[in-house]
Amino acid sequence: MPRKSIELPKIEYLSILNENGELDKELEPKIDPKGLIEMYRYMLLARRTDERMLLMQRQGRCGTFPQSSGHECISMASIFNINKDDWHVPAYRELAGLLWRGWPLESILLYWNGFEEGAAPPEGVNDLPVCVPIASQLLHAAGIGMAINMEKTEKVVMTYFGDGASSEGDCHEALNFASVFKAPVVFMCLNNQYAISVPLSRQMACETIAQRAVAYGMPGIRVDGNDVLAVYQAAKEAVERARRGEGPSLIECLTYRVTPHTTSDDPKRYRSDEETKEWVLKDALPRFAKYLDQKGVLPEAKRLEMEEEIDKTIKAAVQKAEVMFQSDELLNPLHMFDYLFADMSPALQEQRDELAEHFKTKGKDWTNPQKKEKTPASPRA
Amino acid sequence: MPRKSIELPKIEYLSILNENGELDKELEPKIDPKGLIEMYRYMLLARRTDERMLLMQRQGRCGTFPQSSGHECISMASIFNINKDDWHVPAYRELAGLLWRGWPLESILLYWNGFEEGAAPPEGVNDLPVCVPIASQLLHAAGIGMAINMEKTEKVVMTYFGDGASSEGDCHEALNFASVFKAPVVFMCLNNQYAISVPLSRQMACETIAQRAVAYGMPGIRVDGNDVLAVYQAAKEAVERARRGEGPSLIECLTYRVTPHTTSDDPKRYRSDEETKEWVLKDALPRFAKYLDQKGVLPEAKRLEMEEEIDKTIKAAVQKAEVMFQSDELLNPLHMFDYLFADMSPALQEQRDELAEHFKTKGKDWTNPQKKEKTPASPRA
Amino acid sequence: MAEMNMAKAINLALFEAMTRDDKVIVMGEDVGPDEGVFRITEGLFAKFGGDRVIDTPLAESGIIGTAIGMAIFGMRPVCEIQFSGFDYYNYHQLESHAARFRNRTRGRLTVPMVMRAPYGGGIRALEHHSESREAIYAHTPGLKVVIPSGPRNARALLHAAIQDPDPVIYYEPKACYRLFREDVPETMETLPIGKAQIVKQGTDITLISYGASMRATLEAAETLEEDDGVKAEIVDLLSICPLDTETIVNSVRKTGRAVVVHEGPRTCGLAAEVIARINEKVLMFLEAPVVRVTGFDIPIPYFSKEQAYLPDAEKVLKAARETLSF
Amino acid sequence: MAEMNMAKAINLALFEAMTRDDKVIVMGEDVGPDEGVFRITEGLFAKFGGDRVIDTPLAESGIIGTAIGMAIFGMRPVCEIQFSGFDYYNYHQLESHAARFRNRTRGRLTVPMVMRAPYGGGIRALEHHSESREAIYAHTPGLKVVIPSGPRNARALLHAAIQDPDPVIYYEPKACYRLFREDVPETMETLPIGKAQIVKQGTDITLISYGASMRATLEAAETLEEDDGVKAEIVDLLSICPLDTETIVNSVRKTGRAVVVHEGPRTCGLAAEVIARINEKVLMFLEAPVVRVTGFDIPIPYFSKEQAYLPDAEKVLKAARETLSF
Ligand SMILES: Cc1ncc(C[n+]2csc(CCOP(=O)(O)OP(=O)(O)O)c2C)c(N)n1
Ligand SMILES: Cc1ncc(C[n+]2csc(CCOP(=O)(O)OP(=O)(O)O)c2C)c(N)n1
Ligand SMILES: [Mg+2]
Ligand SMILES: [Mg+2]
Repeated sequence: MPRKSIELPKIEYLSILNENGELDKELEPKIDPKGLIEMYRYMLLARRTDERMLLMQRQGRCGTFPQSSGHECISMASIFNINKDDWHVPAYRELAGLLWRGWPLESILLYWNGFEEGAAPPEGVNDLPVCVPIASQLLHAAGIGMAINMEKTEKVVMTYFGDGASSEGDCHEALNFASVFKAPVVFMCLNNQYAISVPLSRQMACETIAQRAVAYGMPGIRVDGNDVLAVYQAAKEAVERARRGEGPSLIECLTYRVTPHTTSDDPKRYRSDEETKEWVLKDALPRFAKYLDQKGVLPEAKRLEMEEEIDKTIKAAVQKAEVMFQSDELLNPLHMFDYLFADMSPALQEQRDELAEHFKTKGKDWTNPQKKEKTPASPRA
Repeated sequence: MPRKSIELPKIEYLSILNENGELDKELEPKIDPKGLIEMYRYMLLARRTDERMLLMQRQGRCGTFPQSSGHECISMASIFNINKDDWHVPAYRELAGLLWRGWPLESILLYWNGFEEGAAPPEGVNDLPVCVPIASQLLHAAGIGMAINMEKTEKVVMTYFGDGASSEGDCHEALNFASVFKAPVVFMCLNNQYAISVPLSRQMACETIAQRAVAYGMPGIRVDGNDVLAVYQAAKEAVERARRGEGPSLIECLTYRVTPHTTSDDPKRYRSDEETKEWVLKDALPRFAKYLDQKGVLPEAKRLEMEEEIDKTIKAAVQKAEVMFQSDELLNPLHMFDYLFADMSPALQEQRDELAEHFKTKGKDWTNPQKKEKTPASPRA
Repeated sequence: MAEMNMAKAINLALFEAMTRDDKVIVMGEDVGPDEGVFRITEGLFAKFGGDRVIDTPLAESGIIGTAIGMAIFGMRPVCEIQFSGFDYYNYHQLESHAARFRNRTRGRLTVPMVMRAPYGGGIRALEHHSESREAIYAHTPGLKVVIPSGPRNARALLHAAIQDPDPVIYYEPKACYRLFREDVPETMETLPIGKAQIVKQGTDITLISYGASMRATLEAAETLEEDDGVKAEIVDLLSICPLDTETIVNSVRKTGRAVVVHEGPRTCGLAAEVIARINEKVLMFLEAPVVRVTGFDIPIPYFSKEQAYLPDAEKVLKAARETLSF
Repeated sequence: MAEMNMAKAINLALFEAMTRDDKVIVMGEDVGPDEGVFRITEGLFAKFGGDRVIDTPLAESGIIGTAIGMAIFGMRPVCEIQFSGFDYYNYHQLESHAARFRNRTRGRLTVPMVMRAPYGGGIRALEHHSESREAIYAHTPGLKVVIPSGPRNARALLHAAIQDPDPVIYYEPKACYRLFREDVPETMETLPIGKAQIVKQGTDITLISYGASMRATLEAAETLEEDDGVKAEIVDLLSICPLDTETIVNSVRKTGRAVVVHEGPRTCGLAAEVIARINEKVLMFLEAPVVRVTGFDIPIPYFSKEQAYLPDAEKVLKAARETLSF
C-alpha cells in the first residue's frame, strides 16, 4: 500500500563493432560472407549515388534532396533481415535500402528531379515511396502490419523515421496502434541528433528515444547506428519477434548527420565543424570495410573492384535517367491529370482540355522545363 | 561495450487512504481541517449537481452531458493545490474543480443546456472552459506554462485528460513540449479505464499511463484516484516541483467510470454490471467522509447539514438558470454573430441582417427553442 | 422491398459489403461491441468478429493513417470518424496520402478506402458535434465526396463508395438518421459517384441541395407549388465531388433561376462552386442572381441557437420567392 | 525609404513588432539560430534571444496548440509553419480552438496570434512544399486570412496581423520572397485587414488576384494594354477573409467583365467565392461569364511540371481575351 516503484521493461544498449573497429566476438552475429558483401555493396552504392547526386545538384542537374550519406548502415543492416514479400516503409534517407529492395537507380534520380514517376515502386516491390510529411508514414506501416495480421501470414514491416519525427503526434499514434494490435512492425529510428537545425536536446527531454518503448509496452533498444553488426542484430531480433506474432519493436540507431540536412542547408549556422568532424571518424563504411577485410570476406582488391563496378553502374544510370528527363512521355504536362482517380470526371477532363488548348495556342515548349533556372527563393534547408 | 541496460527514471505508485478506509499514517499529508472540509464540500456539491442534472436531463430540462460522478476526488484533491492566479485547463469531468475555482452553478447548467454563455470563465478566474475535442486542451496548458516561464513568475497550470485521450497525438506533443520547455504544468490523467466503450486494454499495450513519463524525462506516478490523500499528495509534489522551475509531471489517477459515458450511453452493451458494482464500493466520497468523521473534522451531523445546504444551493441555482434559459438576452439568435471577431466585417453584418429580416418576415418565435423535442437521431454516447 | 430509416440502410450496406467481400473491414472508435454511438455498426461485431470490426484507440489520425496502409496492402477499410468535427485531426493523412498515392505513384499504389462520418446540426448535440465542412474535402483533389439524403440513396452510395477504387468521403446527415423511412429494394444497388439526381421535375426555378438540407428544400418546393403555383425543379447533388455540372446547368438553362441550399458556412462553400459553374456555363440564361441559403460564416452555434443557423423551409422559400420576383 | 525584397520586408516587420511589443514572440521549426529555412527570421534570435525566438520540437499541432495557450495567457505568438503543406497537421487546433475561443466564451478569452507559412509553387521544391490551400482557412469562420503580393504590403499586412485581436493566417507567396524589390517607407505602416486594393485603374475588364499570382496578372494587364488597347482594372485582394466585396463589385459594376486568378485548386477555391459575390451583387452588370484562371483540381505536380499547373500571364491573357470577346 505505501509508495512503491512500478516495474518497467528493460531498455538496452547494443554495440558490437565499435568505432575503433573493435569486435565483441561473443555478440558477433553469424552472417554468411555473401550476405556481408551484399550489405557492403549496397551501402557503397548508396554512398556513391548520394555523392554523385550532390555533384549533379551543384551543376543544376538535380533538385534539392536530403543526403543519405552516413545513414546507409541503419537502412541496409536492418532491411537485410526481411524478404521480398515483407514490406518497407521508408522516410527519405533510406537510399541503400531502396536500392537493395529493387528500386532502379533511375527511379531515384527521376524522383529527386521532380518526376512523380520516380515515386512509383517497381512491380513486385512491396515498398512505399519516399515520404516527405514527417512521421506520417509510420501509420501506414502500422496499418500494413495490422493488415498482415488479418491475412494471418508471417510478413513483417520495416519502417524508418528521424529523431525529429519522434515529436510528431503521428509517431505516437503509430507506436500505440502497432502495440495495441500487435502489428509486426519494426520501428527504426535514425537518431542523427538533428532535425534540420534543431538538436536533440531541444527535441526531447528524455535521454534516449529507445526508452519511449516503455510507453507502448514494446521492447526498446538503442544501438550504435554506425555499427552494421549491432543494427543487424537488433533488427534481426525484432523481425523474428514480429514474425512470431509478438508485435512491434522500437530500435533507436544513434548516429549523426554529417552532411547538411539537404543540399540547400548550411549547417555552419547552427553547429560547429568540430562536432561534425568527430563523427565523420565514426563512419560505418570504413569500419565495416576493415571488418570485412580482416575477416577475409572482402579484401581490399575486391573492394576496389566493387568501387569500379559501382562507378560504372551509376554512370550508366545517370545517362539513362538524363535521357528520360527529356522524354516526351515524362515531360508531357497533360499527364498530370491522368492519375488522380481510376476514372476521369468530366470537369477534370475539361481542365485537361483547357491546358491542352493553352499549349496549342501558346505553342509553349514544355519539353525541357529542367532548364529553368533556380529561383532565388529556394529554401535553405 | 556489450549489451547493457539503460537506466530509467523510477515510476511510483501511491495510495494513502485505501479502499477499506485504512490510512497509512506515515504518508498522511497535513491538510488543515478547514481545507479538508472545503475539499469534501466541493466534491459533494459536484456529486449532487451531477445527480440533479441527470434528473433534469431525463426530464428534458438539460442536454446530453458527461457525468462527473466518481471523478470528484481527482479534480478536487489536485486543484486544491493551486492558487487563484494559477491556471486550470480542464477536460470535461472536472465539475468539482470548476465550482471550486469560482464558476457559478448557473454557468454549468447553461453550458450543458446549449448556451455558449456557460463557457465564459467568470471575471478573474484563470480557467479555460470545458474542452470537447479530446486531448487538444493539453497543448493549451503547455502553452500557458511556456508563457508563465516567459513571464518569469511561479504560476503553475493544472490540466486534465482521460485514458482515451492519452492515445491522441496532441497528448504526446503536449507532454513533449512541456518537458522540453520545462513548463510548469501538472498533467492529471483521469484513468477511468474506459473511453466510451473501449477498455484500457484496447487503448494501450503498456501497464500504466504513468510510465509514459519515461518518454518525456519527467516524473510519473500512478495513484489511487479514489483516494483524496494520495491524489492531493502527488499533486502537491508536482505543483511544488513546477513552482521550483523543474518542469512538468504526469500523474495517473486510477479510477473507474461508474456512470455511463454520458447521459445517452448504455454501458450494458460493453461491460458487466458486476465490474461496475465492484468499483462503486471504492467511491471516494464515503471513504473520505469516514476519514473526516474519524478525524473529528466533519462529524456526521455536520455532514448532513452540509448536504442540506448544498441541496438548497443547487435548487436556487437551477431556478436562476431556468429563468435565464428563457431570457431574451440569452435566446436571441442574432447574438450568434456578435462574438466572432472583435470587429464585424460587412459581409457578416449582411448575414446578421439577413437572419434578422428572416425572423421579421417569418415572425418566428425563437424565445423558447428549448421546448423542441429531441430528435430520434441523438447519439447514444 | 423493406421500409427502413437511413441509419438502418447504412448499416445494411455495411453488412452487405462485408458479406460479399472479405477485404472490407470496419474500424473506428466504439464501432465494435458498442455498435457505434449512433448504432450504425449494429450487429457487425457479432457477425464478423473483432478482426473485421475493429475498435481502435482514440486517435483519428491513427485511424485514417493505418487505414491507408491497409488499403495499400489490399484491404478495403471503411473508417468511422465519430463526428465530422473531429476529422480535422486526420485531415493531413487524407490530403497528403489518401488523396495522392495513386497520383504520385502513377497508379501503382492505390487507396480504396472510405471515411464515414456523421455531419451537420439539428440534434442538439455538444459543441464540435454539428459541423458541416464537406467543402474542405471538395477542395482536396484526390478525394471523392458523397452525401446521401435518404435511406435508399444512402445504401446505394455507400456501396458505390466501398467499391470505388479511390478514397471516398461519405458524410452522413445525422439529423436524417432516424427522421423518416423509405422503401429500400431487396437486391443490392449502387449509384454512380459523380451524378446528381433530379428528384422533382420543374420549370420555374431550380433548387439545388444535398444531405440534410434536402428536407427543407423539398418542403419549400411543396409550399411553392401549393401557395405560389410555382413548379420548382429539385436537384439532389448526392456527389459533392466530382460535382455533376451537367445536371445542374441543364436545369438552370431551363429554369433561369436557382437557389442553392446547404448547412456549411457560406464563404467558399459548395454553393459558391455551384454558382461559379452556372456562371461559366449558363450565365446568359440566368434571369436573377442565384441565391445561397447556407450556414452563416460563424461556427454553428451551440444547440440553444442551432435551429436559427440551419437552413429551413422558410429560408428556402424566401430565397426562392426573391429569385422569382427579381 | 529603403528598397528591399519581400523576405526582408517580412523580416523587418517581425523585427519592428518584437521591438515595440515585448509580448510578441516568434516560434516554429528552425526559426532560431538557423533563422528559418527561408531566412525570414534573420537576426531575430541574435537580437531577442531564445526566450522570444523559440525553436520548437517538430510538431505542427504542438506549435499552434501551445501558441493558443500563450495567446490566451496574454502573449502575441507569431508562429511559423515551415511550409503551408504541413499546416494540415495543426488545422484541428485552428478550427476547434483559435477560431472559436472568443465566440464560445462570449468574448472572454481571445486568441491574438498569427500563423505565418510560405505557400504556393514555382520554386522547384519537394513534394508537399508547394501547396496553396488558403480557401480552407477562408472557409473556417473565426480566422482572418491575408496574403501579401509585394514587399511593402507584406510588411504592412504583417503588422496588421500581429496587432489584430484575433487569429490571422498570414500566407507568404514564397515564389515572391526574393523575386523583386520595392521601396518600403521608414516609418512603420499597417494596412486594414478586409480591404482590397485597386492597383491599376481600368474600365474594360477587372482582373482579380492576390499573392504570387499578382505577377502573372500584372504582366497580362500590360500586354492587354499594349497589344489590345484594353484597360484592365486590377484588384489585389490582400485579404482573403474577410473578403472586400465592395471593391470587387464596384469594379465589376464598372467593367462588366472579370477574370479571377489564383494558384489553389479550382473547386471551392477563392475564385468561386468571388464569382458568387459578383453574382449576388452585380449579376446584371455582367457582359460575360467571369473566368477562373486557377490551379487545377489535382495536387500541384512535382516540380518537373509545376509551371504548367500554375497560372501564368499567357493563361490570364487568354482568359481576358475570351471574356472580352464573349
Ligand atoms: C510535417 C512536416 N513538418 C516539417 C517538415 C519540414 N522538414 C523536413 S525534414 C525536417 C527535419 C526532420 O528531422 P528528423 O526527423 O530528425 O530527420 P532527419 O532529416 O534528421 O533525418 C523538417 C522539419 C516536413 N517535411 N514535414
Ligand atoms: C478528437 C475527438 N475524438 C472523439 C471524440 C468523441 N469522444 C468524446 S469522449 C470520448 C472518449 C474519451 O475517453 P477518455 O479520454 O478516457 O475520457 P473519459 O470520457 O473516459 O473521461 C470520445 C471518443 C471527441 N470528443 N474528440
Ligand atoms: Mg534527425
Ligand atoms: Mg476514460
